[in-house]
Amino acid sequence: MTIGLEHYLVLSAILFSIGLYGALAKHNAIVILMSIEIMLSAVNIALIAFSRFIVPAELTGQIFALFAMAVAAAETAVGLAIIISIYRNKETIDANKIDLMKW
Amino acid sequence: MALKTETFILNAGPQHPSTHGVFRMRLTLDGEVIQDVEPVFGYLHRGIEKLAEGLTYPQDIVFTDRLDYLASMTNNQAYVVAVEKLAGIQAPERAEYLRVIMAELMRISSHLMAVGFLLNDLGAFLTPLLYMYREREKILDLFDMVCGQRLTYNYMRIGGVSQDIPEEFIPALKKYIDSLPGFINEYEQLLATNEIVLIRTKNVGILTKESAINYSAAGPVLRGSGVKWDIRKADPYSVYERFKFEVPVGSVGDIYDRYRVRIEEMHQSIAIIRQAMEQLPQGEIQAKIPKVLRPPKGEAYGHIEGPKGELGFYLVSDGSTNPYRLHVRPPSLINLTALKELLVGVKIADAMAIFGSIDICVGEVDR
Amino acid sequence: MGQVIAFWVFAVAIIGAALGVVLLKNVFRAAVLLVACFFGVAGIFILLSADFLAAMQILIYIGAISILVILAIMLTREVAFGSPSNKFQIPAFIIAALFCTGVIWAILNTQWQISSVAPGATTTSGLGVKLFSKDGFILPVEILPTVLLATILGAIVLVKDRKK
Amino acid sequence: MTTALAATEIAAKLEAALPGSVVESNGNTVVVKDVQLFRAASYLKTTAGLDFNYLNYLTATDYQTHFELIYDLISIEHNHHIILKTRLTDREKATVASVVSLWRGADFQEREIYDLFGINFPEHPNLKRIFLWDGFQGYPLRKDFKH
Amino acid sequence: MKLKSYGEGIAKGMLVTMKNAIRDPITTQYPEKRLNISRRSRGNQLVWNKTACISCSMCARACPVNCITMVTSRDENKKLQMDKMDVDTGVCISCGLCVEACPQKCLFMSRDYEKAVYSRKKLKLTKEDILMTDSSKPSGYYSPENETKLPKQTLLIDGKKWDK
Amino acid sequence: MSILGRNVLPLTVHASVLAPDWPWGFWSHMIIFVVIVMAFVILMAMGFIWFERRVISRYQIRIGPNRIGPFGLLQPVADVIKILIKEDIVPLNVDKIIHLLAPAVAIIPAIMVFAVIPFSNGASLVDLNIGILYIVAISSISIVGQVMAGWGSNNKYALISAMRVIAQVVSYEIPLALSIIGVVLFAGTLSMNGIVQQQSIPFILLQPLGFIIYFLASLAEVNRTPFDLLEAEGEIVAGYNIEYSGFKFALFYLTEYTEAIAISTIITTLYLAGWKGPFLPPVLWFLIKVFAVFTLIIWVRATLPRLRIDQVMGFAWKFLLPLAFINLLITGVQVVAWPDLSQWVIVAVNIVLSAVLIVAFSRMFRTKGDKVEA
Repeated sequence: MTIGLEHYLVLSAILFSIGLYGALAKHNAIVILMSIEIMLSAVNIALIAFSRFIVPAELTGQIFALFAMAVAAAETAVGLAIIISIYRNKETIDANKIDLMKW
Repeated sequence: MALKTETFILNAGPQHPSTHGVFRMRLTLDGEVIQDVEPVFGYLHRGIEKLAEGLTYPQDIVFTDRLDYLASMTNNQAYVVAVEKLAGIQAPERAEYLRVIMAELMRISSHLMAVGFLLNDLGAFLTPLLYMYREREKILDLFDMVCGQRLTYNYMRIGGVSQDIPEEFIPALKKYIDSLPGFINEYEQLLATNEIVLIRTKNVGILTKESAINYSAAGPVLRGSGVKWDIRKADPYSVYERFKFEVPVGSVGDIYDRYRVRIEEMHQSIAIIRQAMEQLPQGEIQAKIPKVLRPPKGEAYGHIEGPKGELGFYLVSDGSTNPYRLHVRPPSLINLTALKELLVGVKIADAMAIFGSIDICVGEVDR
Repeated sequence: MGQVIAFWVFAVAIIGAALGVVLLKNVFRAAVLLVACFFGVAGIFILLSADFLAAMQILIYIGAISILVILAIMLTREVAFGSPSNKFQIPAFIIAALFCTGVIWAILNTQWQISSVAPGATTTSGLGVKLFSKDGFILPVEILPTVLLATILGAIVLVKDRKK
Repeated sequence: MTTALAATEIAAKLEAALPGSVVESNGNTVVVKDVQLFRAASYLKTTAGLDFNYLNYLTATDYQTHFELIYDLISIEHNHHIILKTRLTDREKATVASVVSLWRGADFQEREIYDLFGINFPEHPNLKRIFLWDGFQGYPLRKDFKH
Repeated sequence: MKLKSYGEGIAKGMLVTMKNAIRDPITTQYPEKRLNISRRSRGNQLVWNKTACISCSMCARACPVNCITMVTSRDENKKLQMDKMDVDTGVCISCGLCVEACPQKCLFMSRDYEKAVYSRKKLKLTKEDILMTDSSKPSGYYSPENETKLPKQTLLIDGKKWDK
Repeated sequence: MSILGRNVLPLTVHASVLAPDWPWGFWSHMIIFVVIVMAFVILMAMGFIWFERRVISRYQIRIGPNRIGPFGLLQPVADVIKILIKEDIVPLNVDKIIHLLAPAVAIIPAIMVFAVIPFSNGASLVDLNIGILYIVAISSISIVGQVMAGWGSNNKYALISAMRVIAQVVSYEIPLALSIIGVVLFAGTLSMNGIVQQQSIPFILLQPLGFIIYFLASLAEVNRTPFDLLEAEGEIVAGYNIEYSGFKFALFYLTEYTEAIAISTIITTLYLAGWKGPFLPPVLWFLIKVFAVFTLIIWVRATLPRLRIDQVMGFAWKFLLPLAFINLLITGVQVVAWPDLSQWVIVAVNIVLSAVLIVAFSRMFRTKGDKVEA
C-alpha cells in the first residue's frame, strides 16, 4: 500500500470538516478561533499535497501554504485582540452573547 | 497591555524566600501589579515585653539579644542605656568606649546583611550576599573572642560590660578595620555602577521626606529620604560627642538611596571605630552597682541609633527588682508602617526589593 | 513502508487531536491538543517532502499561534465557562458531515494527474528562488509585510486601553 | 542634644488653646484629658514653633487603676521633644481617639496597644489584632491577665 | 549621580567576581578541619566544680529561663549541701549569667559544642553529668585563669592558616 | 563510538539511502544512535550541573560539592537518587493530565535539539538541510511544557510564572531568529554542519553584534540570569515548577540544563566554528568550546541581578530587536554588495559598527535626564 494524493486529500477534508463543525457549533470565541486554525491547517495540507504530487518541481503549492501561514498568524493576532477587547468590554467570550449588531 | 482582569490574592509568606523570616504579606494583585498590601505579623511573637515584667533588670538583657538577632549588641546597649537612665548609673569610660566599638561593629555587620539581602532580593544569585557574609563572619569572630557567642552576645551589663576585651582583640580589630574599606569598595564596584542594579533601584519605592517623617520612619529609611536625623548626633548618648563623623543622607528616598546610605554609614562606622580605638582609656569596665538592682520609682526612655533606626526602651519602675513595664520602640515594626504606601502600584519584583530595602528583622517586628 | 506507517500514525493523531479540540469541555486541554494537532500536521508536511514548511509550521503554529491562544485563555479566565456547544450543534454536525462526504466523493472521483517527477531533496533554496526571483512571487512577498504591519497595528489599537 | 521642652510652658499654651485640657505637667511630661487628646496632639503638631511632626513612639502602661498612654513627640527641625500622656480610667471600655490621621506612624503601634492592652481607637482605619490571632482571649499586657 | 549605560558597570562587576573566584575560598571543611573556637566560648553545657561549691543557689536564681533546678539541704554540721542540681540544656540559652552570678567561681561554661542527642530527656543533665573532671573543658568565660591556659582563637581575618 | 567519526549517519529527510550493513537497516541505526545521543545529553546535563555548582561556588568564594566521589563528581548522581525516591506529590484540584504531561512536553524538545548538532565533521544524528531552522522551531515547543506546568499546578505563583514565560519567550524568539539569519547569510546554508564548514574564521568575528544579540536572547530563551524571571526565587519562589516533586521535578531540572547545554552548543556551532580547531581532535575542540560558553553563562549568573518583567520586555523590543534588524541589514548589504571582499575587512568594519551601534542604542535606551526606565 502506498500513500497517494487521495489519502492526503481525504485527511485534509476530514480535518477541515472537524474545524467547520467546531467553528459552527461552539460558544467560546477562543475555541472558534482554534477551529478556524484547524481549517487553515487542513487547507495547507491539501495545498502541499497538490504541490507534491502534481507539480513537484514547481513548489507553487508550498508557496501558497507559506502565505497562508503568514496570514493565519496575522489572523490569530487580530482575532485574539478582538476577543480580548470584547472580553474587556463585555466580560464574556461567549460568541452567542456578542450580538450588539444583530437585530 | 492594560486588560480588564480579575484581581487575586497572593500570600507572600510566611515562608517565602524574600520575607526574611516568618512574615506574611497578603498581596492583592492585578496581574503583576500590586493593588493592596496587608502585612501580617505575629508568627514570631514571643511576648518579650510581658516576659520582661517577670524577670529582674539584669536578666532582661538576655531577652534583648533575641529582638533583632542581627544586631544583638545594639539591643543590649539600648536596654542598658535605658536602665542606667532609670537608675541613675554612670558607666565607666572604658566601658562606654567598648560599647561604642561593639555597637559600630554591629552596625557594619547589620548593614552588610541588609545590603546583601537587598541584592539577593534583586535576584543576584547569592554572590553579593556571600561576600557580605564573609565580612560579617570576621566581625562575628571578634564578638566571639570578646563574649564567647556569635549571635546572642549578652555582652553589656547595667553599668558597664561583662568582661574586658582580651589582649589580642585590638590588633585583630585594627587589622579588620584596615582591610574593610577595600572590601566595601570592591562591593561598590561589583554593584553600585551595575546598570541592572541601577534600573532596578533608582526611582523605585520612593518615600518622600514628608511621608518618611509622618510614618515615623527611622534610621537608614529616614535618612535615605533626606532627613538628617541620627540619634548619635541629635541626642548624643554614651561618648559619641567625642567622635567626628558624618551623617549620610539620600536625596530621592528610593531603594538606591537607602542602599547608599547604608554603604556610607559603614564607612562612617569605620571612622568612629578608628577614633574609639585611639582614645580607648584604661580603667574599670563596670560601675559599682548594688547586687540586687532596685531602681527608684519612675519611668525612663533610653534610646540609641540602632542599625535599623532608633531603638528605644521605655521602662517603668515601681521600685522593685523587676521592671513594671518594658516597651521596645522597634524600628523594624515602625519602618514597616510605610510598606503599604511604598508597595501599592508596583510590580511584585519591585515589591520584594522595596521590602528588602526597608531591612526588617522579624524578631524585632514581632517581639 | 515507513512512510505508510508514519502517515497513518500522523493522520490518526491529527484527527484525534482535532476532534479533542472541538469536543473537549476544558478549553486549556483543547489548546494543548491543538498543539498536538499542529505537530502532527508538521509531520505530514515532512512526509510530503516540505521540510522548510514543516519547520515553519512548528515555529508559527506552535511557537506563536498556540501560545497566543493559551495566553488568551489565561487572560480571559473563561475556563470555568468551558467550551459548550450551542444550539446549532446538530445542524453544524450535519453540515460538516455533508461537506466532508461531498468533498471526499469529489476527491475519489477525480482523475488526478499525478506527476512522476521526484520532489527535490531540498525545498528551501527552491522556495527562496521562487519567492524572490523576478518572475516569481515577489509582489505577494512585498504585500505580505504590509499586511502583517497592518495586523500588528490593528491588534495594538484593539487591545490598547482607551481610558488613558 | 534633643532638648526636652519645659512641660509647664507647653501646658500653658495648651491650656490657652484648649481650656481645661491639661491635667498636670512636670518635667517634660504633659498629661492631657483623654477626650482632648486628639485636639491637643493636632495643636502640638501644627502650631508654629512647636512643630511636633515626628511621633517617636507610642505605648501604654497598665497602672491597675488606670491606663496611661505615652506619646513621645519630636520636632525634627527644632530638635526638641515632649512627652504627651493621657490617662484612661475605664478599664472595660477604654477608648481614646486615634492619631493615625496626624502621624501615620501610629498605625501599627495603636494596633499593638489594641492587641495587647485592649484599648480602642475608634477612628483607626484597620483596627485588628496585630501579633495575636483573632479570637485570642484577653489582653496580655494588662496586669490582671491570667495565662 | 550620572547613569552610565554601556554595560561598563556590568563589566566591572564581572571583573570583581572573577577576582573573587581566584581568591581562597573561605569554607572550612568542618569535621575534618576544626578551628580553635573562642577562648570564652559559651557552649551548651555547664562545668561544675563540686569542691568549691557552697550550694548557695545563686546560679539557679540568676537563670532567666529557669533551666537550673537546685535542691539543697543542711547536713548535720548545718552546712548546705547539694542534693540535686539539674541543668536542662534543652532550655538553656547559654547566656552565661549563672557563671557570672557564682560567688565562688565554681561554675563554668563548657567549650563543648557537639552535644546533639537523640532524645529530649537526655538533654536534662544531672550534677554528675556536669561535674568537673579531667575531660571536661571549662571555658574562659568570666574566668581569666582558665582563659590564659586555652589556645588562641583562629580568626578569619588572619587568612587560611588553619588550612595549611 | 561511531558518532564521533565522520558521516556515520548521512540521513536526510528522505531516509531512503541508509547504511544497509546492519540488520534492519535504517531503524537499527536510528534507535541505537538516538539512545546514544540521549544518554550523552543526560550525562552532559549531569556533568554540567556539577560543573556549574563547582564553578559558581568558586565565584562565591566557596568550595562547592566535593564530598561524594572524587571532586564531588558523583554529587549529581546522588541528587538524582535522592530526588527519585522522594514522594511524588500531585496537588489537589489540578488538571491531572496537564500536570503529568508537562515535564515530558518540556524535556522532549530540549533533547530533540541535539539531533542536528554536529559533534564532529558530519557527526550528527541527522544533518538536516534546514538544521538551524529545525532548532529554532523545536526549541519553541519547550515553553508549551512550561506553560502547561504553570497552568496545571493550580498555584498562583506558577500561573504568574506561566504568564511571564509566554511574554518573555515569545518576545525573545524574534531577535534570536533574526540574529541567526545573519550567520545564515554569511554561511549560505541552513545545515549546522555546513555552517561550521563555512567558517574559515569564526563567525563571532564576522557577526559580533549578532553574537551579542544571540547570546542575550538565548539567555532569555532558556531563562538564565539576568532573565530568569519565571523562576525568580525571590519573587515567585520557584515559578512554574513550584508544585512538582520527585521525578517530575527532576525532568524540569534536567530540561533547564539541557537547554543551557543546547544554547552553548548552538553558540559554539554558529559563532565559534564548532568542531574546527588545530591539533586536537574535533570532538575535543567542540567540548572545550561548549564548556567555555557555559562558563561564560555561569559567570553572568554569578554576577548579575535579575531584571524586572517590563524591563525584560523593553530590552527585547526596544534594544535587541532594532539592533537585530540593523545587523541583518548590514550583513545583507555586505553579502550582496561585496561578496569578494576580504573577510578581514568585514571583520574590522563589523566590530567597529557593533561598538558604535551598541553605544548609540544604549544612549537611546537610557532615557531623558536621570529618569531611568526600561
